[in-house]
Amino acid sequence: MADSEVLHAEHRLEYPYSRSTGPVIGAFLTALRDGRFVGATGSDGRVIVPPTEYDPITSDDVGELVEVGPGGVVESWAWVSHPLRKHPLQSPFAWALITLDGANTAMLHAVDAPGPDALATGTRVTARFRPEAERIGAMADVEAFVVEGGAS
Amino acid sequence: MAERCAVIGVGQTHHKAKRDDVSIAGLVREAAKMALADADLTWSDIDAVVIGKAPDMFEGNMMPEIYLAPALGAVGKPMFRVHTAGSVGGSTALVAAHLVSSGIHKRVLTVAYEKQSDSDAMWALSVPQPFAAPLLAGAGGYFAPHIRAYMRRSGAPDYIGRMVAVKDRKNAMRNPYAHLHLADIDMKMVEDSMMLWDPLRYLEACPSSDGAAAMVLAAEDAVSGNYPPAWVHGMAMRSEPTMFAGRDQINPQAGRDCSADVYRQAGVTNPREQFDCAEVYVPFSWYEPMWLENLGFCDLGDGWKLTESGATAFDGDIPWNASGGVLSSNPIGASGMLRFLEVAMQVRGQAGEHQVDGAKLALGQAYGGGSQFFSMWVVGSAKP
Amino acid sequence: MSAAARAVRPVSIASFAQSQNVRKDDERNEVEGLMPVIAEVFGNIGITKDDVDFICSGSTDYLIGGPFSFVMALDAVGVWPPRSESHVEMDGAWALYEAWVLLQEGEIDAALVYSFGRSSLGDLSEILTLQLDPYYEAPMWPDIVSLSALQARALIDSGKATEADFAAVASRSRRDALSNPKSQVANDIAPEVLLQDDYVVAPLRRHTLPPITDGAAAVVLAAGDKATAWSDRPVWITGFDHRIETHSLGARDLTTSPSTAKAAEVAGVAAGKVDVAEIHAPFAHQELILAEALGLDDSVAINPSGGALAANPLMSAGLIRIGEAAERIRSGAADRAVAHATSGPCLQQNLVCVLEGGA
Amino acid sequence: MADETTDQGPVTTLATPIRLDFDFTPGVAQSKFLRGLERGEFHGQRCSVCGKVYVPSRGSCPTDGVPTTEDVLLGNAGTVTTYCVVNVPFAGQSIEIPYICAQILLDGANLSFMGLLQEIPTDQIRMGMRVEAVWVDESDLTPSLASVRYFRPNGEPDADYDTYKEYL
Repeated sequence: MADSEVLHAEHRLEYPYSRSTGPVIGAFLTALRDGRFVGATGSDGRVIVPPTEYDPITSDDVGELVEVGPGGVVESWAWVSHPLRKHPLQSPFAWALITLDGANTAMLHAVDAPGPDALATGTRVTARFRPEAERIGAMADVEAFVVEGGAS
Repeated sequence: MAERCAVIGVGQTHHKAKRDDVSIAGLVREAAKMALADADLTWSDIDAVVIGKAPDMFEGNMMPEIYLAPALGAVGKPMFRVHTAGSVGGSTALVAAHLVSSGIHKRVLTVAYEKQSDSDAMWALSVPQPFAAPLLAGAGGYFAPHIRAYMRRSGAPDYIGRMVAVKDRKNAMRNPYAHLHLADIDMKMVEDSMMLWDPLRYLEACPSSDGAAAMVLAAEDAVSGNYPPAWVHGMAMRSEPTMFAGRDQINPQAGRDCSADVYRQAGVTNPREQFDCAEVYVPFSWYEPMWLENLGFCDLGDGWKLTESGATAFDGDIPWNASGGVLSSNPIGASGMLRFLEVAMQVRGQAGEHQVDGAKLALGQAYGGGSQFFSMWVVGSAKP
Repeated sequence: MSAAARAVRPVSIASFAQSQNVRKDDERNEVEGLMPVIAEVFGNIGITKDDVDFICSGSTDYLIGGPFSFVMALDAVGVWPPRSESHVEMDGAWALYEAWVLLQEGEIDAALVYSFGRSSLGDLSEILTLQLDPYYEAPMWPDIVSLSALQARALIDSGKATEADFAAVASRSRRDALSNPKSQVANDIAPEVLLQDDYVVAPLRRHTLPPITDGAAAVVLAAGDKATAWSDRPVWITGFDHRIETHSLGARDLTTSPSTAKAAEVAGVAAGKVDVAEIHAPFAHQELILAEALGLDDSVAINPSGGALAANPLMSAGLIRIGEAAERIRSGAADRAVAHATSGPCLQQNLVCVLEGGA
Repeated sequence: MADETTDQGPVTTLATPIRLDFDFTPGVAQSKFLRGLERGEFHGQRCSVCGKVYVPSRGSCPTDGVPTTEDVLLGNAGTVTTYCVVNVPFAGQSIEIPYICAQILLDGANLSFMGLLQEIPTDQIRMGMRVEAVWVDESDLTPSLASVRYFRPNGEPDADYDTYKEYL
């Protein structure tokens, strides 16, 4: 059989997953919807952001939730000059690990900056929330982080 | 050369159609923390973690050991993920047990789960792919023709399936963790339930559940916990091809071989006599008589007679699925481990209201796919 | 550690086979791709499927976009009469670990391990995000290249490495791949030239990324009499361990690999001179992190096969490292080798296998 | 923690739609089968070791693990080995319930496959019934099982149980 006889077709794997959050993730997402951040206290007193039900190292249950952010420090960053179709921003941006003020772990999010020269490890950034009416209780409620005192 | 291995802790969630009160991590931690508490251990006492579940598409979370490592106390430890279709809960326990019996680890935590309400089981089990046959029959439609073939081959009367459906749901009334608690279940209620895939009625099929199961397995010198250990006397897995000419789907060779292997290891020559109870993967009622024959609890063609006689009922001489079984709770990836876990509970004497009096030796069985994957273990209260 | 004190049963990598690594295997399904590899791994040592007591495979459903892809793949072996068989939704290196564990008990003497996957069917930059936290990370679709770039930036910031170091790794790997007939990307380009590449995601330039690869691999493990009967120079596994780290990138030091270091310690890497190391480092900078964690010095030949930068068939690339390391020993080029496999974003999970040549 | 700013109640669920696109190929052997359907023919493949005929073949003999290479053109008729009557609606279903799903063993094949059975009341179907494929119009033939509209009784006497009991 000629090679061209082999069939091909597009296959789309698609499902609208709906996840129950449980109390801790739910509290964080609720806070996001309210335009603020919370973290959870880990077994050694470190504040984990975003919070999980468990300490990311010891796996013990986390303690009380505490308010953190909205400003923070870039721990590492990567400049995306050609965003992919599902990325949160469609113009050039940075992925960054950001330690929010009051937190001891960094969280992943996008930074909207004019260019790679505007960012460095250690740069202070702050969250730019979507308008209240558009917030649904998801990471996307933070449109992006921006450089503190920056032009954007 | 193999070291002795024992179950020293068990835990399971309350199984429900939708556990909308927890995240995926919250669900598995509920079972794992209960197993640790039962073993009187903490996360740091565990050497390695083995998880199992059915297709990742149920939750849309690829290779979930990556996300779940910190949720299950695995940071800095070996973590492993098993996937062998519906038998996975059983084979996950076996992989964990081999880590102990090989002498590599002292205490291993094993967890199986499914949070299928994040998506939809029917969708995730049969994601339509190009060029595949059009979706003709749905999930039960795969098994219903084999049930019909069993009825023809054995001459079983049609009410046998209904008897199993009633028996297992009555048993579930004794199990606080079971998904289905149908207080009024009786033959008429099953007969009146909707005919889904003739000859299979709604109440003769398993539910779709969220849930998790966990066990702590330990070497002989690491035994701890609130109950006596359940010693592993034998373990085996067998697979055969999914479709081949002359395949016997009613009495698969892989199931026969698997039980022969596990019986040899455990010194079992007469399963009905020697076992005090069994937990066997029966997702559709008719699989009880089929597996009674496949597992050698009776002669070929006589499985339905054993069911009809009441031998497999809670007060029978060889209770099957005293927990209520898969017909009462079916968190797919965990369903096999629940069978293995429930027999451990029985021989440890911790099964509460569904405790089979004086259970000392028991068989746990799981199967998957189109009855081509099998895993089994035998546990006992005495050291092997 | 109990593992260090335990007497390890010698198990040999008796045979290894891999498919030609290609950008896209456009014609064959998983079974058709696997069959020649299985036939070769048995044929190398003149045995059949009836000579192995256990079968274990590694793969993931998400590469093909449908559940139970391993079920169909089993038809490439022909498990009749029924066999003791298992599957991990992990790289084949972990399937090999499961088989090795069973062989430790002494009940069985031989096992077939295989893995397969066509990385070309879907978009890996989307697929692999599904490995991430499903609540906080996956919904933002951060791709694997971007996450690896965060790690590379942290490494540069720490002062441990430069972009030139990344280019040197890439240049050497693909030059070495010229002598590997199974490799996908092989060329001889100086690091200075590579540094003129554009950034894909800064600070990662094109050459620091692995190729997208379709491929499959298989190994036969043997113990006892079979190990010596099937090989004039058995390649013994003398140490084996794997470890995982926490998932949260923001709770890890991305410039180190403590899980690799721990696995190397348990496997006993430092107990002797290492001649060759086959390291599963999909991104160039990751080789530097791993070499340090494994405690390898400049005398070690790293990735003579070209490594994952020359061919990165997902779910097989780790198993291939073990096979390639074993082949160096079997050929006499090395006496003691380290093989490594990784899984998860930014080297979250790592496996280390120590191999030694025997009489 | 206190939540004074919203009357929406706490967030308890998160929608995370997932869509992935793939370039799918069924492989060499299945393509031959599907191309056959496009011509209104059933093509199987024979294993050179055990001689069994698989339709469709996925490229290997499942019991021997070797490529199936010999093409076998099969006829239109076969036997119902077993069946069920589908009474349940489910997502993706395109046929009005109740209807019959039958395992059909084509003459000359050694493996049955599931097919839709029509032109017979659901209470008259029998194990062993002889059936034939009804194809879509020639202009509608595609490389897919959708080219087979359904199977229907072909009027031949039922097959003896012994002739198909090996295939249950």
